[in-house]
Amino acid sequence: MEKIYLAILLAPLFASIVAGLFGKWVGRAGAHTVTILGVAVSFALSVYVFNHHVLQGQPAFDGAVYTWLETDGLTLEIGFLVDQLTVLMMLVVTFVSLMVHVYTIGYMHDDDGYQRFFSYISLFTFSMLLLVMSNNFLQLFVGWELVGLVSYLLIGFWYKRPTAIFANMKAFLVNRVGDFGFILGIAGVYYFTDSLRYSDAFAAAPAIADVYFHLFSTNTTENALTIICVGLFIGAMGKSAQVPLHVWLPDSMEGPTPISALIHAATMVTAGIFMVARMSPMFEYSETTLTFILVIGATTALFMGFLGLVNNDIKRVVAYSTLSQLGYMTVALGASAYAAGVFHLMTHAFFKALLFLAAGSVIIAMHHEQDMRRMGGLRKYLPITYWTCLIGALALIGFPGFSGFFSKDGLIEAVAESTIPGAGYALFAVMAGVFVTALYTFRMVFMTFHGKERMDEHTREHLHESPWVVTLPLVLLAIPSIFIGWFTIGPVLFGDYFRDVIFVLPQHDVLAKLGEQWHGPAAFVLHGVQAPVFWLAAAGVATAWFLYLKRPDIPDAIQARTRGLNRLLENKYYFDWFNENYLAAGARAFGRIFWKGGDRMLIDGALVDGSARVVGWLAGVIRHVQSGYLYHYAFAMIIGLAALLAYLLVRT
Amino acid sequence: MNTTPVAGAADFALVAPEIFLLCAACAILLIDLWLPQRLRQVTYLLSLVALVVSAVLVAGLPGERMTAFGGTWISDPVAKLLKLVTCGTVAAVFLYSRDYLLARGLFRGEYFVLGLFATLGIFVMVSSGSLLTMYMGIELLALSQYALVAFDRDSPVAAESAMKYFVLGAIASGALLYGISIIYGVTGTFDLDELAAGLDGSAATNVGLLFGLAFLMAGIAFKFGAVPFHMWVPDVYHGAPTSVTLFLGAAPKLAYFALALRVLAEGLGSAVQAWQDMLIVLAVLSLVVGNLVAVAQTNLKRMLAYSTISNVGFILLGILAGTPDGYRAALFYVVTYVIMAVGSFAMIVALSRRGFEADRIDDFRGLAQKSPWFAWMMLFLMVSTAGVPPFVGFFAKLYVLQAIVDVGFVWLAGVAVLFSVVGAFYYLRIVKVMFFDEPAPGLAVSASGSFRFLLSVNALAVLALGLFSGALLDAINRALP
Amino acid sequence: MNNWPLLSILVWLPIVGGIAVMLLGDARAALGRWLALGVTVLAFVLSVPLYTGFDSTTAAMQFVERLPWIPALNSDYHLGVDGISLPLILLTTFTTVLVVIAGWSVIEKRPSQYFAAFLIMEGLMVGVFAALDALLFYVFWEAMLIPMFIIIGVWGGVRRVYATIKFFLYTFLGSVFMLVAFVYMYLKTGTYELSAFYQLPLTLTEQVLIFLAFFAAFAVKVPMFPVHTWLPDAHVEAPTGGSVILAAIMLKMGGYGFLRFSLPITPDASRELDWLVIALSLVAVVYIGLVALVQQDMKKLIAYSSIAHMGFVTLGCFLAYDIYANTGATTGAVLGLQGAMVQMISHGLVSGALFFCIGVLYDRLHTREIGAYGGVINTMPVFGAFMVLFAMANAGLPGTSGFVGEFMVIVAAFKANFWYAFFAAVTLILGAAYTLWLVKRVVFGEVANEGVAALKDLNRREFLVLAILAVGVLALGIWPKPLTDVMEPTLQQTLTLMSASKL
Amino acid sequence: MSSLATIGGPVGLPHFLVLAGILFAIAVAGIFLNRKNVILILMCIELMLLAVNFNFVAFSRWLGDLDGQVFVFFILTVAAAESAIGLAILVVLFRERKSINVENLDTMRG
Repeated sequence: MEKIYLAILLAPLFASIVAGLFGKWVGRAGAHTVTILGVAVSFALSVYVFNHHVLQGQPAFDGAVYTWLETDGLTLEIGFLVDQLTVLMMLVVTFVSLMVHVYTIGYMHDDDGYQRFFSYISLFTFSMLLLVMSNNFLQLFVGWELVGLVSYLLIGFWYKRPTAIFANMKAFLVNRVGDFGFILGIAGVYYFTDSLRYSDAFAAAPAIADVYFHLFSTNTTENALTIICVGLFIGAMGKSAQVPLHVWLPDSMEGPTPISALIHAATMVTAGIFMVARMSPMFEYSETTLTFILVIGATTALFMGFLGLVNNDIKRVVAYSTLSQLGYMTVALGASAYAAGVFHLMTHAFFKALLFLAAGSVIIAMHHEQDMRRMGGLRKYLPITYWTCLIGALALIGFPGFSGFFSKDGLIEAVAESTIPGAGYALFAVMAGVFVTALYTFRMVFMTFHGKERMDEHTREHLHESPWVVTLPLVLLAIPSIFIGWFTIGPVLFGDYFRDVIFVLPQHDVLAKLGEQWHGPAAFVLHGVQAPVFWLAAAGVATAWFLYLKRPDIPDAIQARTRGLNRLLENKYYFDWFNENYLAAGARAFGRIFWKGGDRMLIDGALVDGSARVVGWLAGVIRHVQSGYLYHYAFAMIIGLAALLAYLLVRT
Repeated sequence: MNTTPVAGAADFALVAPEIFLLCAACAILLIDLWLPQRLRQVTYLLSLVALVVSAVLVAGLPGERMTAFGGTWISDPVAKLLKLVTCGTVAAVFLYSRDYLLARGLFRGEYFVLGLFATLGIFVMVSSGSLLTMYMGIELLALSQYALVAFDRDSPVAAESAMKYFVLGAIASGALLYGISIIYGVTGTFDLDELAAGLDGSAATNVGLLFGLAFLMAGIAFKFGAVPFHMWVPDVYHGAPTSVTLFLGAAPKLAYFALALRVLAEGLGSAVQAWQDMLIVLAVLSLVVGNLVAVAQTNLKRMLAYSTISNVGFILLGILAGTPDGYRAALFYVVTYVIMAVGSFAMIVALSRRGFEADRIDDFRGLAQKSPWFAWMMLFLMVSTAGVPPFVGFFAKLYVLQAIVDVGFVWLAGVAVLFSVVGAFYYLRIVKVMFFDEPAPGLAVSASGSFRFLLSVNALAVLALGLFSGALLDAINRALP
Repeated sequence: MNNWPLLSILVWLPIVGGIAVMLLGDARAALGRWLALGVTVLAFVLSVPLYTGFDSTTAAMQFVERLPWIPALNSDYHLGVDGISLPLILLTTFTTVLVVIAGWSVIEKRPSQYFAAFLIMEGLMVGVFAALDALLFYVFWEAMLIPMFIIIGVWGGVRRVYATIKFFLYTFLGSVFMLVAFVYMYLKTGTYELSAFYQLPLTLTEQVLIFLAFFAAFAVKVPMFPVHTWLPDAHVEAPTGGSVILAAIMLKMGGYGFLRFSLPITPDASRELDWLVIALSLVAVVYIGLVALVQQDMKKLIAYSSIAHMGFVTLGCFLAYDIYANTGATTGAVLGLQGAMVQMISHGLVSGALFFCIGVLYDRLHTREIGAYGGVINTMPVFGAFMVLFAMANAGLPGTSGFVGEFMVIVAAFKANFWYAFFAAVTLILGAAYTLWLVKRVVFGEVANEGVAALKDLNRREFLVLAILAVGVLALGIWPKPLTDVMEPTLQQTLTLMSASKL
Repeated sequence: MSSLATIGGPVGLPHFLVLAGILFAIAVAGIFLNRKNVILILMCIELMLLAVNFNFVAFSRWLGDLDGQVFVFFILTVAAAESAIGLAILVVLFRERKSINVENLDTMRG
């Protein structure tokens, strides 16, 4: 099996190298053929592995490929842990990636960097697989940063755009803030276990939970496990764009749409969710961290949703929606419903990728126009896009029966059961979020596909459905967006799919409580229709219909009346403003002070050149003693002689 | 005074080199009088021959310590070594000076004859066993030097510096003599061995002796050019013709070392406590003032003069350690310093022309482009003097440091290395000027083949002696066991 | 082959070659270049057997050569390598080849002297790493200053004189105190033999003074805050090759000195004063990181980044005492030491590569101002790719060598104190910030001006140099084990020595 | 060795030493106080040597040791040579400068 895992991992890497380094020789067709083949191989083998581990029930694999480094009794390896969670992630990653590869053929058709793009997304697939298949923290961190690298490269893919190259730097730096916490968490694991293997860390977690540090003073104590887990979670906050480290994700929409779908919706941003789920044996023992996760997640879920309401850029709306949904997943993690989080991760991967690709399709049709105020009535020009997009939207708002419904409803009910501090706030946030989600999602659908055609004449004339390479992935993604929930909710949420993978303390096990009322998906749907969640969503859709189709004048009126609130939302709660004007500017100001004041003035000016000046000055002064006059010279000798005689007096 | 001085053949055997040198110098003086100017080369060659023969005679002296003329004359390995080095140095000086003197119409017999008399003075100092002999040596050397400085009769600066040198030197002689007279009064002898035998541990608190010592010390310090008795050094080095500076800057240092060694270490060894303290002050002042003021110089000869002062500080450090290791270190330092100083001044000679002394630092601008080989040679000399390994100057400093750290003066070692860093600055400035600046309008080195060869050997010796400093160190260990 | 005096050959072959090149003169510069290349390649080839023949199961010195040098002082010509020096020697011979290739046609002024200076440097640097006699070490250590002084001063930029004199005096000042310490220990042991120094019992006061003397020498060389200000100036003014050698190798001598001298010779003083080193290392990471952020000159930026990265070296070296104090065991200490060593090697490759990159740009537009560039990737795509790769390595991206050392040191630092790790990890943010901002302003964006528009992409020679470095950076990042295995026994021994009290 | 106070009757060793000391001091003072004529300096130098000679002779007498007086003869000889050279330099100086003023000897300084 090890060879198969290796093949899954290396096929995209190989393809990426071929397309990247030898792009000139293989040409465009060669580049997309080889990368698609690479990812297809990965996907196919992932299916095989799924079959092997899940359907045939073979035990999980945990082993090393090679020893990366060995020192001080510490063996750092590159290795695989392949179990149910990994397999699930591998399937999602390779499938979505495959879809995106195909879609890219159409989307990037006219771009000069065609081969480069394929190389990047294959490299991304490799990195993501490296991350999810890891059996140790080192490799996790490697994959973690590598996906960040590819994200950086892809956001800045159009390197001539000032906004793009700003956004990619921002993305990388904000992620690095997260990684800062992450590496401290990893270091903490090493502190206690002298190892970076998952298995060692998980085994040691209960013991670590009883250790206390004195970090700030001898009077205060901090739980060691909490510190480690919070550190790790800060990493997740960066990667999964949780408040306040979310600021990079909306800007990352500067990249080409396929990567928004692949990286910034379906896979990379879920790495944080995956990681926390993977580390459930550790997080479980730190209730403080869980509360922290809950609050952060809930805040992200609700408040990022609001931002979707005021944005007019179709991709950014989807991006804020992604932020909000990531918040949902995080909330699930905080409520110890790891399975629910991962489940939502999976369904979200499909329908959010779908939505992004649909948005991309719209953008292609609109000749790279992204402002929804210049769209409208596209339904008749882009039928396939419209229908698939609608499916994605319904899945997103959790319309009963669609995949998003299962995951989101399960998640909300799990939160409702949770007794972890902060769960009340989280429940309120996710419930309110349902309404907001429905509102902005359908605002987008209505503004784009319905209503008046607001585009200019030239654009309208050229409107036509996208080519098959674009629509095929839409259709292929729409299928799981509808159906995947039906098949998977049972085993994943309430079954034993994650039995040996995700660890939950009995007192936290909300899903088990829900599981007691579990009577199959149909009953779940039936129950869902009666629940307030559904009605909140319905209300959201209705409001959207009323505001953006029936009475498009009202939103403007509301905006005019709530100018302060509006400004707050349009400035995205002033996060960027604060970061740029205080954090970044502050760092630069300190840098300048240290440089000019410390290095230049104090060290160089006063000490280094200063001592040189003192030497020069002294030389000048002493030099004057050498006056040229004989009697001065003689006098100096007399003084010297007198001093020698004076010494005599002192001595005797 | 129990010993009745009886001069025998054995005594004269030990002074054979000096007698020869004296006779040779007188003979050359006479011969020179009768030579027409076009045959002046004969004087030059005869002088060289005289030096070579003296060296051979010195080499033939017995290898162990012997005394002659009732103890007033000492022949020991260190004297032998110093005399040999002196011969070599003076010969090199003569070789270096030939072109310079020829170009300026100064190629006269006096230069060589005075040089030989000075050499004789050095020999006498080196072998002195009594204060009287020492005084004779000192004056023979000093008077020759005064005359040498003034020897370019058409140079106003030379006359001025000669006058300063003379007056100050006379004061120093006076002080030295006064000191000798007091010491004589206290101990009743001029003989260094008797002096040493007559003094014991209480010498360091004997007021009369210390009183004399203070005057004596002033005289020695003046000869070395230690601060504050250094004022003559820059002016004389600057004002004298470069070929004379070449002489002054090199061989006499060997004699002054012998002066300090004989009088302080051998004669007044039991008063080490007293003169050690005095020397500490002189050494530190020399290091500080020499290095600092050198930084501000624009004239290379002046700069090298201050550099001499700072190097004297190091020599004094070695002496003040008061241990055999210290004397050996100082001897090593003196010998290597002489080699470096001869080379450095010779570089100025090499660059100079008639009417162009090449003694400003700026005159070396861009030498690396005009004469890369000599720029590298000068670089060797400069960084060696600065004390950068692997050149021999570093090892000289190292041995001195070892000696003073060994007697517990770690702080002195700290001061010494600190000011070595300051010193490195001005040596580097020469390198900077030669290598980094654009060439000055002056010409490239156009010295004769023998000059170039000798200078190259000189500079490469600085490197070779550094790489294999063990050999020189062994020789010195044998000389000063 | 095993009987060859390999180390002596590695020391003297380049020096003799350098002299030969110089004697050939500028008139035969072409021949001199080929000779220089031949010598450096030969030296590199000859250094490979050091690695292949190295027994990585022992901490003992290998390839030892010993001849009497100054018998009166018991100072020997004593060379040998162990796990610490071997990688650094390989780095030296490797980098010098690249420097020669990089300077191939760029240097027009006195080319023979240029190549000669680098060859002589190479021999001296190998000597520094191979010397097992303190005096011999010091000779190599100081002698190296001379060629570097010339290199910066002759082929440097506008303020080269200021920079090179500052460089020389700074390092000279630091070193002379080390000399006094050596002398002191010589007088105690009667020999300059390094192993004798290891066994010399010293009181705490003596150790503290010796430690401080060493510290003056090594901290300047590393360089550590606050004696780092020579480095930006030297780097900015030095020609490309000079910057590369400075960054890649000379800085490493400071770290090497800490490992070879400070820790084993003065273990108790190291324990007493480790707070000082650690504090200064962390200051280097944070303070210098911030300073790097606001630089307008590319070389200055990379120079400051070098200081910040070298902070990890010193941090890693001195973690052991706090680890022991904090956890009661020394697990993690060797990890820190390994991290320091790996960081040194990696920084050698990465910063060298970045200086090459800047050199490539400088050769074309003759400015190092960041503001003079922008959108370079439009006209130089291959170059842009390399630049991004090395920038990422500089920012410590996993998969590149830059990550390995930083990761090890941070992880080990946590064992000593959470806050050490915390401040060290700030580099993740700052390192990325200044590096990527540089990349953004120089490489990406629209073509900024006509100068950039007229740029030509890498020629074959430049490509070769950068490609070799890229392979090195990636190989070390993907599989550092061959490197760490070589060092492991030696660093274990270093830990033993630094843990054994001399009181 | 007789007691310090009594050699040669009422005038003893201390008197000679004090006189020599005074002469020496006068000579030294003369050298650095005199800013006019170089010849005065030469005379002061002679005076200084004279003072030293006093010392030698007095000590020699007091110690009953002839060596001191031998030394004096050497000093006298050297002093003569020294004067000769000093005056020769003076002549050269005067020839170049047309002045023997001490204050004019300041072309080299610093």
